[in-house]
Amino acid sequence: MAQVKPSEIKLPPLKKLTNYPEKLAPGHRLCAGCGASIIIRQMYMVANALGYELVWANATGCVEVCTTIYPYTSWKSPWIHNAFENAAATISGVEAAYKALKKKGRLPSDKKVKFIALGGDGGTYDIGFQSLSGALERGHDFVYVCYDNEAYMNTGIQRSSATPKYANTTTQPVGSESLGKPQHKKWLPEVAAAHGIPYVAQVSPSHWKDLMDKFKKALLTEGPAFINAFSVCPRGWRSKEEEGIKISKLAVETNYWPLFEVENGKWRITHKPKNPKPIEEYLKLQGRFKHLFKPENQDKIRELQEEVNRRWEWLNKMEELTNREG
Amino acid sequence: MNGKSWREMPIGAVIPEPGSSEKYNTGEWRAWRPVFEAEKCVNCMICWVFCPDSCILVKEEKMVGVDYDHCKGCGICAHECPTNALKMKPEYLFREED
Amino acid sequence: MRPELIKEVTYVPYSGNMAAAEAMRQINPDVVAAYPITPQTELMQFFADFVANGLVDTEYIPVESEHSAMSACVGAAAAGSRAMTATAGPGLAYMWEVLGIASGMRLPIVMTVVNRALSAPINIHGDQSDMMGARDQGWIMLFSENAEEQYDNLVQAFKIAEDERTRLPVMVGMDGFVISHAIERVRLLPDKAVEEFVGEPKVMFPLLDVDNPVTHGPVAMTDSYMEFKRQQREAMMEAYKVIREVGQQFEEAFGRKYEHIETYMIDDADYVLIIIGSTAGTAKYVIKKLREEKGIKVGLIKIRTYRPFPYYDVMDALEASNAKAVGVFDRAETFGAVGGPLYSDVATAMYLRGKTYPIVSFIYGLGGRDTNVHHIEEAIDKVMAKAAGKEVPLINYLNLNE
Amino acid sequence: MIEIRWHARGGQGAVTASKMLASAVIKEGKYAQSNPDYGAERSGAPLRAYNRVSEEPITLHCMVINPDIVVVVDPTLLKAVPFLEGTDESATLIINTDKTPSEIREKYGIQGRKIYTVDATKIAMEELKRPLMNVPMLGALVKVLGSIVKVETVEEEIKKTFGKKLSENALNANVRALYRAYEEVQSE
Repeated sequence: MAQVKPSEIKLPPLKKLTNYPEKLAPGHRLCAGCGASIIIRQMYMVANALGYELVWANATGCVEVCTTIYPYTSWKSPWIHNAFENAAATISGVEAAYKALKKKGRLPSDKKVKFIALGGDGGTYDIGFQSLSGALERGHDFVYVCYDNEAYMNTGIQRSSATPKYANTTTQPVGSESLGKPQHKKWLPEVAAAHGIPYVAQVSPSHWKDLMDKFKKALLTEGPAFINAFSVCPRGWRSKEEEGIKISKLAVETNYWPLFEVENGKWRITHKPKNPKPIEEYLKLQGRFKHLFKPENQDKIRELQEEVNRRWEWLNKMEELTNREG
Repeated sequence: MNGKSWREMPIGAVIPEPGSSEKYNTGEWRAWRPVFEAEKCVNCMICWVFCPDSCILVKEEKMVGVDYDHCKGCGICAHECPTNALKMKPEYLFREED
Repeated sequence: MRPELIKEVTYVPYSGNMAAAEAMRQINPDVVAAYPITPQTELMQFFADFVANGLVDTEYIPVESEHSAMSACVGAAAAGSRAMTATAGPGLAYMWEVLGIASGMRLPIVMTVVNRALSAPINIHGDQSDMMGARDQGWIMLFSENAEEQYDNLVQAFKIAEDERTRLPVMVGMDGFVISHAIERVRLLPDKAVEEFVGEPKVMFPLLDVDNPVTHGPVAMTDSYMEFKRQQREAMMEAYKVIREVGQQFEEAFGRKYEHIETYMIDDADYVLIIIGSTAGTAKYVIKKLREEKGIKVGLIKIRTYRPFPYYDVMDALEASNAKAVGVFDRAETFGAVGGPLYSDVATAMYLRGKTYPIVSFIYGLGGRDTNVHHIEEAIDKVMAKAAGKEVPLINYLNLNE
Repeated sequence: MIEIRWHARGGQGAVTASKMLASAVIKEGKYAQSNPDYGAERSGAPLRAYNRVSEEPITLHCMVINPDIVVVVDPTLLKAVPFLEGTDESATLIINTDKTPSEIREKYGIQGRKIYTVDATKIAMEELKRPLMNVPMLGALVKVLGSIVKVETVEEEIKKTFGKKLSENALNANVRALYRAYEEVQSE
């Protein structure tokens, strides 16, 4: 098959995408306004348009728990859940089986297949980190998608290494001696990129064109791809259900959640807000940061702004560095 | 309740029926209902692309309504609709009619 | 096409690891995911060599941990492929969570366990605490006395695992170093004969059948979880039959007998030893010697199938003997319980038949501690004392520095 | 059944020699075991390796405690390790030394036991140009074992074991070392 560059494959307009059947059935029990199912649906829109059947390995977490409560499943694709910490290892096995059965002529279907591992930030940044790193390093042909809602939401808002500094969680709550989580969030896409894999991206469902374009590239990538997706959690963030997309947009427009990709070692920021909004705009819509708006904590907001700036500058430097001529 | 004998259930808790959650009615959860006014709709599909519950009903590339059996009433569709073709109204207004 | 290496029955000088790797080569599994750990490392090196030289068609995944090894096997088996791995001691302990997932999802994975002690203190030597610690994880468990049995048991394992009545994973244990690393005479079967015996994989609900998508591993709430566990018990009870049938088929095909237990000089035995693994072989030597030299009638029951536990077979053998007392040998501790795990199983077997033989419990060989002829003789002395109505401690440690 | 214990230092090839012996015996349709001294194979450190050889199946799976034959590959070990441990007066000793059996008996005050000596170091230095005494000691052992295994079968095992690793010259040197020790081993 002739190699077609991902950039040459255009996704049809939104209207056209509605012609394909929904692969994530309703009736799942994710919270009203959950960001994760929006991400999954947008991914399916891409897979449908490109003619891929997705085979999923889902880490324990909100999506897993809510979409497959026996005897119901919301999935219209092959889907497997193994445990919390091993989605990447599980998909490694599925992908290896695919290769083996293909070689031996025992595949039950000849459809175009892509393997997706899906996990929340708990199953990706923390407990599943070793399994993820192993699978990326081994170079399996799969896409790992993390729906990052910045805490263990399935079990009731416990902090993770994806939780931002000063967020209020149940395991590092705000109190007389505490302002919430004392550490900054781990920069996981950067860590994934350090594996030297062909494709890494950070996305937000609010910027669906960007998300779809990146998922398209991930699907067309041979070898491992990693996507970190901003996943609003109204319950855990103490935000309004209907404001999920608004908050997602603000995360991008404040540079809190930069949209970028690393394609074969070249870093590219895919959306550069002309006038980035101050971080307050993003924080104030979420109850988890409420305590920062007390007058005595104004410096903490400044600190968060500085961290945003630091990462943004770092990304810009990486972009400049990896795209130099010669 | 499941209620089935262990002898009748598929082994290993495999679910061989894809998308069976459609039988589970999450519409019961709704406190607010998105009400669709077709005449205001420009079929931009913004509601469709953002719906977390696959509840925006589209036929032949036209938005035709909301799947109330499953819509949980999060309100994202109404909030994001650029033409106010969807509006959130309290569910009790409709439940009494049922 | 992978080359045919062994065309006729061949006797070779092999270690247990070599024998297990050879069985894996002949089974030619679709996927092998493994992580090296002493004393299993060598086994995976042999297998990796087969992969590197095109002697198998296997997709080999050199994973980053045992946890991922079993996780990948779960994915591969659910996908509809034949998956194998191997581990030892702490590696098996690290897999523990996923062991229960493999059996709970009813995936016919086959694994060699080179039995090794668990930490702490860290120790790499032979000890069955690893498999005994995993005994309630729903796997069929076979134990081998020597390298040849490890080979034969692996050849039988997929037929047991994939049978529609079982659909359970199988682990086959052999003692670390004393079997895994020692060279012994092993009878290898022809490649073709193994291929034919193992047969085509029997697949159920394959994930890779994208035309018929299935969901594997959902949440089961209080209204259905217990039913799935009941199914597993049923499958394990069926496995009792299946293991026996496959053993008979193996005997018909290759002339070596495999039952749930192996008895040795039991019929007229006044004293019966019950042992798992390599030390059963040492006991055979002692039994023969004692009979020849002193006329003491000792017999042996060697446990091959540990899960499902062959209660009936053990009791049939005991009842057919003249047993006045029984010595039960555990190469694992169960702190805070009476005896070791095998002791509990044997005691349960007696209870089921309403027969109580005096039992002396022996804990032996922990962390590779040698159990030689003298120690077995010492144990037999205690069993004889017990039979004579003398007071003997309930739990006795062999070759321990008191 | 004959039980054999090897005393050597890590890197001298005693484990390999023990494996080659077992392989040769098995090749002849008999039974054998070869066990390394697990976990102690540090270069230069004293180690033990074990063999059992028999016309009958062997079921013993324990360490060799009371060897019938003790092979001392490195003469410096005579002072360093208790090489007589577990042996009784019926045991056989095969020692790498430039001394005669009676000199060894006198020097170490050995009661009973049949003593064989062979200057395996000299053979190794002359044939292999390196102090690799495992093959010559294997030659001496094969001679002492008598009918249970033919030296020609051991030669085949040596070729099989080293064939891929060594040049033809080095391989031939090993075979010469095997036969020389087989011939030169002496008893009282």
